[in-house]
Amino acid sequence: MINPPLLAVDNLRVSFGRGNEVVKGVSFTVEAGRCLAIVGESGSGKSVTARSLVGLAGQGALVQADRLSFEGRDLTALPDREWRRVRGRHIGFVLQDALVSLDQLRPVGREIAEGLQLHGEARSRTERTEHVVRLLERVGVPEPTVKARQLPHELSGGQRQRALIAASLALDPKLLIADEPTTALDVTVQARILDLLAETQARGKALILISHNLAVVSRMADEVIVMRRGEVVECGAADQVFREPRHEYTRRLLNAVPSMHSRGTRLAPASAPRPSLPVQPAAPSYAENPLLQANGLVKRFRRPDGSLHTAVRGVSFSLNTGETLGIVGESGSGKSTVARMVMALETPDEGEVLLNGAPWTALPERQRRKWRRGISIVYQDPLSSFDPRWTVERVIEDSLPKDEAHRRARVTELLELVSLSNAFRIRRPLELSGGQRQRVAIARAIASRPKVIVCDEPVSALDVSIQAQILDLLGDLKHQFGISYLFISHDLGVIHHLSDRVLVMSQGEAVESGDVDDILLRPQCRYTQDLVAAVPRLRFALAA
Amino acid sequence: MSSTSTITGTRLGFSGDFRRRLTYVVTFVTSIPVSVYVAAFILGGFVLAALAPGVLRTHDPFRTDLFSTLQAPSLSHIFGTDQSGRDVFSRVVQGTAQSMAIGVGATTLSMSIALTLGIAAGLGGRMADSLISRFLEVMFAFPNLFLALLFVTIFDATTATLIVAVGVGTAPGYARMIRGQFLAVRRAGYVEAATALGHSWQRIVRQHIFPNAMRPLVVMITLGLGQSIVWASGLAFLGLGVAPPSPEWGALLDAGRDYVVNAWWLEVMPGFAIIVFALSVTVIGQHLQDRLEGRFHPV
Amino acid sequence: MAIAPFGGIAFTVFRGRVLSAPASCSGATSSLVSRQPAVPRQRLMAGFILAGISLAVAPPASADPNRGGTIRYGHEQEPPCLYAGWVQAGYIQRQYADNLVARTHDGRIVPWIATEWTISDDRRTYTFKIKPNVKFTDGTALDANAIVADFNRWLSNDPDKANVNAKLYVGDYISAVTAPDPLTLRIDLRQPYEQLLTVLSTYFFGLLSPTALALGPQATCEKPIGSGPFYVEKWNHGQNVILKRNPNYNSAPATAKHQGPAYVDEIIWKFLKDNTVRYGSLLTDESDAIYDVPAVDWADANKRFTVIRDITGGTPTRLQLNTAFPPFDDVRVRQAFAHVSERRQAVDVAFRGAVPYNANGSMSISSPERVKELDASDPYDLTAANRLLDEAGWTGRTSDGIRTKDGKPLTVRLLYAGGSLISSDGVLVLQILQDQARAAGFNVVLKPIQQADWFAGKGRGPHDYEAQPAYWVAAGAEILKISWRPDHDGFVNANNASRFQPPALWKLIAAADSDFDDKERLKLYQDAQRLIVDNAAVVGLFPLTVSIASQPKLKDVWISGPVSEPVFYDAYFEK
Amino acid sequence: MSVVTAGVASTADRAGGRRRVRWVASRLLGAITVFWATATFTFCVQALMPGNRAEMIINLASGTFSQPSAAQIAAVNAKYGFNDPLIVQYSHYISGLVSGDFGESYQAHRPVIDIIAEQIWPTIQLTLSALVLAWVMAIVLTLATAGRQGRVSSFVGALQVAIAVSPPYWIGTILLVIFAVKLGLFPVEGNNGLPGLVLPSLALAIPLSGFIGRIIREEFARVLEQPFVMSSRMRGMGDFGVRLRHVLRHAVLPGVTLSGWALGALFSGAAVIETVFARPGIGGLLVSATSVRDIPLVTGIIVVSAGMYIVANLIVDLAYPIIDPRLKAA
Repeated sequence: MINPPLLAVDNLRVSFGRGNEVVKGVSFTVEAGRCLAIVGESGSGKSVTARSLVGLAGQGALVQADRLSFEGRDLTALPDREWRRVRGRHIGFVLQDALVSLDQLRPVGREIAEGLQLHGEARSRTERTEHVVRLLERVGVPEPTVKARQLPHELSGGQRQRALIAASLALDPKLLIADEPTTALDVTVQARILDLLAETQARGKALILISHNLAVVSRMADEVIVMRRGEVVECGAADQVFREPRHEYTRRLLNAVPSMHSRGTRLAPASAPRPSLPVQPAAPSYAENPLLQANGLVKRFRRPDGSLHTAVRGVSFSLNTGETLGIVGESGSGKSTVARMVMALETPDEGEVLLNGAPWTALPERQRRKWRRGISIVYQDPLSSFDPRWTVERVIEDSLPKDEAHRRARVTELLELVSLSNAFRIRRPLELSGGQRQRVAIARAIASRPKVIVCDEPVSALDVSIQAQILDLLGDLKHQFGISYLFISHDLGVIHHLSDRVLVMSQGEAVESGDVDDILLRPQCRYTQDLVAAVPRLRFALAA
Repeated sequence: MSSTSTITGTRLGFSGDFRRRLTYVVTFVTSIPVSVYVAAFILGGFVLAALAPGVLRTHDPFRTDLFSTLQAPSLSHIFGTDQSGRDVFSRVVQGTAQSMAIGVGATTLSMSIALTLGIAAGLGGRMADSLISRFLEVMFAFPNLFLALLFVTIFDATTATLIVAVGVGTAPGYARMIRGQFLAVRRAGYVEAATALGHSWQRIVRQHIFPNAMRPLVVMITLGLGQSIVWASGLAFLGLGVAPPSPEWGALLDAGRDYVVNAWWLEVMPGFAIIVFALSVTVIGQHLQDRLEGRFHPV
Repeated sequence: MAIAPFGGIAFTVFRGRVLSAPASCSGATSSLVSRQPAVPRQRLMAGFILAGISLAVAPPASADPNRGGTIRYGHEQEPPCLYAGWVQAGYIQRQYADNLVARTHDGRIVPWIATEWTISDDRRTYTFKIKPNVKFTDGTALDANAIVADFNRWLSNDPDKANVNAKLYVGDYISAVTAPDPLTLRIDLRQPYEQLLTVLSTYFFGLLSPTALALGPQATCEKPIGSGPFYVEKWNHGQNVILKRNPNYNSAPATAKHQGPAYVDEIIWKFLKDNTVRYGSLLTDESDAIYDVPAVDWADANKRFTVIRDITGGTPTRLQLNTAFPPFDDVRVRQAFAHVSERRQAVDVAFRGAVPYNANGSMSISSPERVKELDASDPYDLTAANRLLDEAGWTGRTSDGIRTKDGKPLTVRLLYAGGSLISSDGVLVLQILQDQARAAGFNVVLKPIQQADWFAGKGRGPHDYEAQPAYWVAAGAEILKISWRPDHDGFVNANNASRFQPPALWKLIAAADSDFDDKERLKLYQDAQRLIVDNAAVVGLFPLTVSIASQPKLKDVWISGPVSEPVFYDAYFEK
Repeated sequence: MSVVTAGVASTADRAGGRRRVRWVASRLLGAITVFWATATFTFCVQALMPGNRAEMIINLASGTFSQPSAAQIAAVNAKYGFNDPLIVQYSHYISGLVSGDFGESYQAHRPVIDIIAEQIWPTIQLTLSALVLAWVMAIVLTLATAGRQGRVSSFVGALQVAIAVSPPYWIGTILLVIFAVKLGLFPVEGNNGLPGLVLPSLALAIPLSGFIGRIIREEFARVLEQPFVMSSRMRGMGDFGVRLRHVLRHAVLPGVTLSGWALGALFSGAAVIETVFARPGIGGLLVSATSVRDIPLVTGIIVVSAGMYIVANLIVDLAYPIIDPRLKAA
């Protein structure tokens, strides 16, 4: 060993209170210029592991390790004063969402300068501002002198994340730890940030990347550690782990990633016996008048400062029975507003939506109410869509149409359909996991036997394995009841996996629409091409 | 709190449902902090003093004894005696009924005003909202003191006028809170989801908006009780309280003010009663709020 | 309706020791502070009668008292206007204005601005000689013409000019005030008025510079100009009034202890309404003298400071029983009520010795004409009270012990004015009375009325009360005429709240008023008092007292008649 | 104050400028309506007052009770225009208000505006110093103990709840006795200069600091968990640094909105404290003026205090963007 590894971790254990062990023995080493990725779903302990490397595992955490050294220096029994000298100077840390990871009330420049002040780097104020501007330039922020004086909310998502990275690189630390650095970003912005991190690594920094996104990890990592419930289930060189995963869990994770390849197949192993279902998707029937038709939808909002913002500028599309239309676009493209107009929760300023050929958004609410049973919605965050005081049973029972006969039996049937056991009847939504809540939301949505279900980013907040189960459930329901979906998402993989046709939106306009393979494999318009190019691919084709 | 989970359903073989409810109750009981129990105990004492003063009183609160005036707290007179030999502890106990009547009365009045205004502003249209908000601002600009002085001077000081004076004075604050609560719940996710299900506005208001918006009301009432009593005693302090020889806490404070140098207990004990009452009510209110807000985020 | 003149009597105090009245302080030694001043300086009736029993001769003026220094005086109530009818303004006026004549403690009229005077045989014309070259502090000469100008203003009907109290006293007596020459003043009356000179010595007739008065009520309120030993320099509203020494003061009254300008340079007349703060400022030496020692600190004050006390003449605070309607139309019930509580001890407990007991409800213990043996009238006698009530037919009893007669409970509605007309200690006496009366079966209900409403006469109709505490300040027996004059040709005597007007009583009082033989007049007045007390028309409680406590190093502060005003003219700091 | 977080700030300064003017104009219009409403309400009240005003004025002036002669009553009625029809009196009164003439006090024969002008400064001094003291106490207590487990912080939390409900005059009396009369640390009279201001403002500040403290404490604990605080720790900042530089400013926001309301409540409290400490001030003036039915003075004080309340709220609204710069764009 010519020189000791930059960071060496041997049998790291972290527990909160008696017997609640969150990290059960993790070992790895990190060298300068290399990137180690720690992959796992929520609750796998990957964040706690990262934070214990800088002594911030959390209040009341008990951190033990046989060996925890940085550049040969033992960190296990470091007093807090010493830790403060390490954080920022030797090890930089980047958190997930810059909007909440930067102090909203202080200019971005001062947040970056804070690190300099703490470690006594730049003496005078001018020296500090120069240093900050140089840092912002290095991370690719345009007009750094102007941006330094602005508040976080005045910067774009990408610029904010770059400023956050600049803050962690202020003292040129040898090791940079990034916990989900791009999760909150749009695909195109994510690509640029990943380039920045790769460039930083190329300049000789060691990088530890924490992520639940296998595609991102496969692009960046040299070595990979896969964690599950606090234990390392697999580790090794990135190409080896991705090409021939040794552990069953890793294989299942890789399979669960929806993409064009997984179209028409099941993402998750069928946990419960499913009624016999044709594997092939039923071909959508193109009856002469489509189930749902949107013509020239326009919607304008008045911003708090009085100026007018046009969210949707003339979007038209149609949805036929048994078909899934995917709407994809980045945040701010207006896709959610379209969804709300289709649900008639927002009235369009121009244009209208027809349901079964009849006027829908044009109707007054009183008349429209009795037709609402034909169309329902599934939200991204199901929790806020349930009345906190109600149990699951009451939520579903209340959504049954008035004329439903034997309601109790119908509720049991619906729970079964979304594979939730009877025990869940008396539980409250707050007590359920993210996946279970979404199943209840879906049960409520299908209660009135609707023809159309609008899904507004239903799976983007879920872990990959849970996301896979929900997507399979939606697929099964479509086959069983011939439901048409209007599926809104920013994740191209999900869209490709589930949609028959796709509509690409940008800045409130429909830039391109058509068959899913035509659009996503052979995009014509510039914006779609950039979008498709920016999506990180699993670099190594999965061995059959 | 000894661990009680073992004695629940498992050994006694109750049905699942009952066992579940029993453990739910047991965990519920053990989760309440000790301070809430203490507060509940004290409040119970005050309620007893209000309903049946005879039980707690050691002497006749109105009996003067010219040979034992201004005696320091002792075994025979727990809170000492006042300037005409009356037992201060008995007078505080006797005064509880009147003070609490003022507290409860004022809170009920202010809550009813606040509810009507708050709901009208919260659920009514934009017109109603801006009109009522403007009116509330006028009420806020009025110093509460003036409203109280006004009532008491026109209708001379009785418990009723004090209730009206304090009630009207505190109503605007609660009205604004209720309005905010209704506006927030109106924008909640589950209200929109119910609209999507095709429920009528009346059904949504009945099923979702009212129950969720009214929940923090419980907390407001407990906080209101404490504030009203402090307010009423303030008025008595300015000589606008109820007529002597009433032992209402505010009147006791007013009478004891000049003796504070030589007979501190005349001033300290009634003040102490007011604070302990208001404190116990607030602690219970605070706990209710944590329990309700903590677990359920209405919006 | 004529108001009897004013009066106040001071027990002068030898340095350091209080010649306290017989009332001893009983019960526990620890003291008790009244919420309001022990004696409200509020006069219910405008009439004052000066009665003087001077127990000590004024001490000889010491050799050469040290000049200079500032007296920080803690007064209690701030008047709305420095020149007004209210007695609070009268106290300040005594420092900045002089009067025509002054009145000694024993009731003699002595020279002030008027050096001498003669009264015509038909006693309807008074001629005064005015002290030469006396000037107001604004330079205007104080001669007979200035005095005539003052009188004309006071008696006019213009609300801005009128002196309401002055009009009430002499409005319908004086026919003309003229100045034959600059140093002689003539006053002509429509009919003889024995008390004219006494009235002229009150602060209502303090002489102010006509030129200043002409500036209108606001200027007079803010900065009145008199010729007194001090002049008003500045009024810091809500805080204090600054009075500066008048260097060329040459018109001191005969009652003063020295002549020429005052010793001290300045008085800071502070307004400290709260008892704890006022007495506390004396303790922490932030004040050199304070007004009205709180009852609870009376014993402590007498040990540490020089305390002087002045018991005012006229009638004491007494319960007037409404004889016109049941239950008090029956004399036996009234007498029973008089016996029903230990009033002497109640007063001692409530006031801690600061205020003596006054059994005789018709006459203050400091009035010369009072009947001495009536001081022991109506002692506490529960058995006598019960016997009288049984005789009167009040034999029934309600569940909680209240006597009833043919179904009606024996309820006594006791109406009193909240605010400064009766102090919190006074109200305490009422509460003690209420509790003790219950033992004999009386259900006494205290009904306070706001001070402003009391003045507006609200809630004081003949059917609204059974008992009503009140007092009138006067020099002596002249008050009997005012209190007990019967209603005549439609005019109801509002001062006779007990509606007690047997013809025999008025025969005695009228005869006394017109009888010039002093011995005979005294006998008639005393017979009248006996008649009133025997019929228990009024139940005596406590007289009006004014007390001043000053630091030992501040000498020669005294209380002058007739309104018991504090006088700082002679005061000096012992170096 | 709604906090604006969405969207990139519009660079159209002209729109921003025009909107700020409209915002200030609406506030002023609101203030004027409030002013007018308070004045009208008080006027109607004085018309309702029972009893004959002229008779009351004469009696109160002379400090005695006597039936004044018809001539005297007529003269007073003429002077104050009592026997004009109500509408005339009202229009005269409102036009007077507009021109700053609040009428003349019955008792002191002086323009009400002068009386108030003399005594308003001590009240402003008292309420402002009470507010500042309350804030200092709330911040110091919260900074030291919020967000921490352990007995001290739970004790301080309970203490803040206790003092929030304790009556100010009760605290005032006790402070007076202990620190002024017994220990002599402060002057007994509450009105001579700065030392005289300490105890009265402390008496008002303690309950208010409990109230504000409780609100800041809850917000402080919530903000302590925010990611930007973790980022700062990761840059090497210590616990106290994080609390002072980052968390405090966020925790203070809800308290600031409350300060506008608190000034209104402080005014009522000031009236009682001014009586306890024998301090000059329009609070005590209001109490005494009401007891002697000096209607013009009462009306004047009400309208002025309403004005003070409105100005205070305007200042709080203007101060808010300084603490929370995100609002500047709105």
